[in-house]
Amino acid sequence: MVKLDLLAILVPALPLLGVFITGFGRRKLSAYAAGGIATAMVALSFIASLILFLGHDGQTHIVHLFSWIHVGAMDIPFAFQIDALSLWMMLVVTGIGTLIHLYSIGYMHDDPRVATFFAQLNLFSFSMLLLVMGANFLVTFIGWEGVGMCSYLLIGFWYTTPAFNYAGRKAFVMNRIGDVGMLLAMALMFYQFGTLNYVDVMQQGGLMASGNPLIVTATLLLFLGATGKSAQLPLLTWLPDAMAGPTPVSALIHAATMVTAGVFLVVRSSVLYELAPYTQDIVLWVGVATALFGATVGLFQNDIKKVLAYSTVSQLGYMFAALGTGDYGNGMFHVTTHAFFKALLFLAAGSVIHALGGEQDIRKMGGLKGVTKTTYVTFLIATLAICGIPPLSGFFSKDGILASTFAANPVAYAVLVFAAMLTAFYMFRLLFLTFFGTYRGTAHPHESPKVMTVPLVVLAILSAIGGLLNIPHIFGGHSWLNTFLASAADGIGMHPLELSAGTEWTLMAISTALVLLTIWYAWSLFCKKTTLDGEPADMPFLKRLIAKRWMLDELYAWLFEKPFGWISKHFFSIGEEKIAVPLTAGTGKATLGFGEWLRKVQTGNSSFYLFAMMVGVVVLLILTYFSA
Amino acid sequence: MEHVMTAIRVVPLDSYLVLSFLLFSIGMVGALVRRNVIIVIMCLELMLNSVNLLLVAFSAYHSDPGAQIMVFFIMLVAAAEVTVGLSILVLMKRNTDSVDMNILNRLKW
Amino acid sequence: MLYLFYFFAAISVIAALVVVSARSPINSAIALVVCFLSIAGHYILLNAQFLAMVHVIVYTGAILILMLFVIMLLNMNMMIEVQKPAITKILAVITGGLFFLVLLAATKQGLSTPVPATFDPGVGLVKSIGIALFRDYLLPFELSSVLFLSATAGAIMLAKKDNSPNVNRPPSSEPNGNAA
Amino acid sequence: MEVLALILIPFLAGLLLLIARPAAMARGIALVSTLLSLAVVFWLWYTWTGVAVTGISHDWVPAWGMRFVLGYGGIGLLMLILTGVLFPFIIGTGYKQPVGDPVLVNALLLFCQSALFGVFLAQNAFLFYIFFELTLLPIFFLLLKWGGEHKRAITVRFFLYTLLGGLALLFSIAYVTLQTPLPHSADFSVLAALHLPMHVQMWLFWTMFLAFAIKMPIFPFHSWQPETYTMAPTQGTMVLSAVMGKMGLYGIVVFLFAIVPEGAQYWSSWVIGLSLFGALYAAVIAFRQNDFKRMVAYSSMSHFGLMCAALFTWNAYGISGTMYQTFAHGVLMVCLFYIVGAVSQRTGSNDFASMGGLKTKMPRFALLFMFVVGNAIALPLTQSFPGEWLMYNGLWQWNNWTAFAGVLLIVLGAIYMLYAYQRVMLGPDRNIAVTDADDEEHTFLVPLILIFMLVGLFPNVILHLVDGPVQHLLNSFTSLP
Repeated sequence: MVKLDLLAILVPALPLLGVFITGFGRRKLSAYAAGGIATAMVALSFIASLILFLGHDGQTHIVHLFSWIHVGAMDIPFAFQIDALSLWMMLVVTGIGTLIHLYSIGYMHDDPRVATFFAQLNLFSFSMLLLVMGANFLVTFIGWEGVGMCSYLLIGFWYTTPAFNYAGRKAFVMNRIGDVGMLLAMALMFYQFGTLNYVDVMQQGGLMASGNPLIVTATLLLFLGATGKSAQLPLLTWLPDAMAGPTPVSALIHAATMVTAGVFLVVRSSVLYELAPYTQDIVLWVGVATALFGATVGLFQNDIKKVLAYSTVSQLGYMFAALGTGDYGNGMFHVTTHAFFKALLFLAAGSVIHALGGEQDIRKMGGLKGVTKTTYVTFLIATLAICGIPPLSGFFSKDGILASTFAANPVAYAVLVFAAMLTAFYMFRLLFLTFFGTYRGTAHPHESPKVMTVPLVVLAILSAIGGLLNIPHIFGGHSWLNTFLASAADGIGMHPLELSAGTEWTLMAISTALVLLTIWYAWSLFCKKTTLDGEPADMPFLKRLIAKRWMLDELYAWLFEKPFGWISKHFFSIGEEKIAVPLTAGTGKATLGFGEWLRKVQTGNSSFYLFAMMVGVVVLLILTYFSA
Repeated sequence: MEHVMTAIRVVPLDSYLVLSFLLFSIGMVGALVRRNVIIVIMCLELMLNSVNLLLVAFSAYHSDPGAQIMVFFIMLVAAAEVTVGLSILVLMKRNTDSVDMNILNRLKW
Repeated sequence: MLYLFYFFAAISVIAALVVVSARSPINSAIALVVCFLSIAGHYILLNAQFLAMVHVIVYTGAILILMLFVIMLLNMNMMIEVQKPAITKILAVITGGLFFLVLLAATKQGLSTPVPATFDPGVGLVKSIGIALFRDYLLPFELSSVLFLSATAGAIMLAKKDNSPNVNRPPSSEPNGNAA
Repeated sequence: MEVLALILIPFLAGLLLLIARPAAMARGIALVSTLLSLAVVFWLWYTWTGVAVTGISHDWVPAWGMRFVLGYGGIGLLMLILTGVLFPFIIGTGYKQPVGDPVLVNALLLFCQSALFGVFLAQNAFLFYIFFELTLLPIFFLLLKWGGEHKRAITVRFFLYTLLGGLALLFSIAYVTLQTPLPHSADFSVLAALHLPMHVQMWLFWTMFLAFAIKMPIFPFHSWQPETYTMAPTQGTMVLSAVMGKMGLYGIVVFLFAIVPEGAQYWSSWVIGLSLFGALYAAVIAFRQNDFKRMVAYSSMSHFGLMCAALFTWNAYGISGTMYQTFAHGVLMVCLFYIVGAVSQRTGSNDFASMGGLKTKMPRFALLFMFVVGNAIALPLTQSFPGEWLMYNGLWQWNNWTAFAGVLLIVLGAIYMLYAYQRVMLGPDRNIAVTDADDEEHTFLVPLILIFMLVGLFPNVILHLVDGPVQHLLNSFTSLP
């Protein structure tokens, strides 16, 4: 047990140590030293996680550090929970994290504030590990807020550009709106259960009746938190803007790890969600709608990172749809494969951007497959994976989700398949416009250094073979990941829904055929003759609407920002300047006025004084002798 | 001596109370209504005397010389007060050519 | 005996009223003399012989004479006193009457206070006052002489013609006149 | 004896300053004095056993129940710690951001500290009142002499306004003292045993609450606060917001909850409504301010609104959370106002328009500021988070919707604080001639940051002080008929 405790503490402590080293030494460390230390810390953390993982005995271990908040009946420990779910997330976070740290050494080495960057990246890893390892909601919340803060810092890393700062603020504030739900959910659960430890909450919650309004409220509020962090409708507009940050940040935070925190949270509380069918429906439909939303908006974006951002939104929608159907195993599976291929896509995009000296507009790329070979190949693998081409990893996870959605709700299934076609369309549009055709830019492209391409290759391999983790029965596999995770989440919903083998084969055939069809269409449109989009203003109405993100930003501006500004202005101009300040000033004026009035009594006329005194004596005597 | 005793006690103490209250009130009304400073001073003397009278009456009825000593001191103080008061009056008349009480309200500055 | 009391009482009240209401300060002063003399009569009725003598000497003999001197010195009879408005007078009288009534009412319980049975009629005689004064109250008595001295000095200081330049200035011309 | 020392050390040090007038050593002497007080406070903390301590008890004006009783319970000790910890920093602010004559400023600050210790030590209502008003005097002169624009009008206004509340408090104290059995006593212990009839409690609540509401301030009574904070010299603002505002919260716990518990409970929905509305109102307004200091002033008011609301929820989490938060908020306010002072000292104005893009020139300062912003928006593992979490729990247990309104504050707080950070630090370098944080500023801010990070990690050091008294308070209330 001592070994497990020590390792469990080391896992988050190592990145924290990295924060201190790179943070305090940010003036003295060279770019490579800082990057090397930061990467080493996360790598060590990965090794520790791996040891924990290999030694895992299927039990849930609580590593209790100290009592954090203790008031009255509330005793919230600072504790870690080591079970299959957290172990799996630790592996994903530290594993992908190590690769992205490594990649960042190459990507960021010219930046003057590279050590600060690595400190913040390490701080993110620390927060993310706290998030997944927490043994109660509140410790998770530490990480939850911590990753939000790191996200804010890293989005606005190049702080001299006001738009980036705005994007960072937007991300943080929208996350905070989700946190409102999270905080309220925690307050509710504490009120109901008297504890926030996952084990106890799940045990007590599991005893309650299905559909209990309390559980429904709690799960809905938790889900609000999840929508904020995982960029689901309606709190998703921050994620595309978050692409302002350096590309490794987008890969690590806004694709592979942080945005999946919402999924993690729902899986963590799966016992409660199982008891709230109403919430599950909402989760399903929010997921489906987000998947469709992201996929449609991705169609007409011209910024390479924006396309990937909307793709992330869309893929997160898939994950939530899976959770909505109760298929937590495939949800987590998709988290994993998505982490592989989306991190790869971002890193490859970063490599392209690096190669082109900062250019992000796909209309000014093209023909890069000859120059940046490694990047091209890895990008191609990732694209095939995300489109669900068998036997790459995306195929297994996405197909699992589609199958369980079909079992739960065929309409949702149809929408998701449509979204998968759109995904294939915009991903291949991206691929073709970037790597095929002729070069349309001005800079001189060059392949990235080894330190950047090695992570690409590793991730490409993972994207390709990641499906092996969870091979379903019909291919003769044993759904290893599902089985593994089931030990953590009490087994509920971890097994895929039972469809007949025939139906499954049919579904796979349908989706694969449709995706291939779409790829052919994209090829004919972008590879054969290179169709470029203009500015949104020149587009037909529906296309313009989609390209402008269904006007969601404008809607929010009209719905929230404007009224907020209006209230703020009028609270100040009326509440403060017209009411409150005159009130204080009035106190002063009233005192002065009263004094002015009272000083008339001081006439200086002694007869009057005598008179007043006499009246006083009379009154006093009357009071004394006639009251008793 | 017995004669003196009954003689003193023929008049009830209440009568002295009423008398001195009456004198006091008259003095006070005078101090209120008159504007001539010297008359006001006279009224003050009148009020002092009404109190003196009461003190002496109580002293006689209670056979306590203390009250009479107090009257004695009151007279001393009254004499001193009148001396100073009248010299102020003279000064006032000399400076303002008036003995009107209301002139004195300038003192409030 | 009782009649004598009422007689003196009537004289003192009437004289007091004259003091208050007389037009001329001289008349007021004369009425005050009468009033004080009648009060001296009360003192004799109460067998306070020492006080009666002192009263006549101090008040009638010294204070009132001093006042008359001042009245004549300042030629006050020639001055026409500005009258207060009638409403002030009425108010003053009403308040005074009320004051009187309230005093009476307030002492209602005091009126029935029993008079102690033991009685020493000689308390007001020169001998007993003298003993009390020079044994129990010696210090205040001596101090009062200091008071007198200072009062005399003060009166002289105030009344003597001062030639310093800021004395003849009208008090109203400078709000902070005493600051010099 | 230690309790008397707490009041006397700063007082005598202040006198020493006034008499000896050592212009060069004034700050040093003041700092040593505050550190000495801090040592005494730590000694009290170290020897704290969880039992209320009465240090001194003397008759003073027995007829009026005035007695000279000094002592402290857990909550009082927390306030002493707050005062003790913050004053060295407040004095230390003068090193880098001096205002006027160091002798006089430091003497006034020390007198203020003395009176504040008195407030938190007094165990007699009249004594409390006297110290309560005494704290005003040094601040009054500090503001009047070294304030900013319109200092006379604003200071007098502030003084009158707070005095008005104080008068209502005095009246209430006199009234309740007369209700005690003979011989009258205004000791808290005696007053707390008083069971006033409900109709009396109903109005008495407001006459008492008025004083505390103005002091904090709570929504309709707040209007003195923004302009006073903005106008006051940095040290004055720190004293006002970090410590003096806490007298209001402390007073509510010690007075209102002990003397008029049913009245407080009867009106709690009103107070919570007002406070929460005020908190949201101030947060919304803070967003719009163009003056950095005024923005922080409104943020302080917003925090006070939440604290007051949580206090009236009448459960362990709300009250403990508020008490904990008094400390957190004090540390935060000292940090924030120090930063405001340091930045505006460099740019020559409090106005956001004169700032922007400073991070390029002062990266170290920006990092320190970021830490403070993190605390201000209540990130977990900073000091503010456990307090806010407890307060939200208190509000939730009282009513779900108030909790919702309260939790909105974390969104609004993030909006205005990050916006302010952006307007000060971020954006393109505007070539404003500023220097980075020097060693003095580091010595000032780093310990404070360490304090709030450590307390955020181990909030129990503070919470265990208030836990017992709060439970006692709640028990005594539930045992009422």
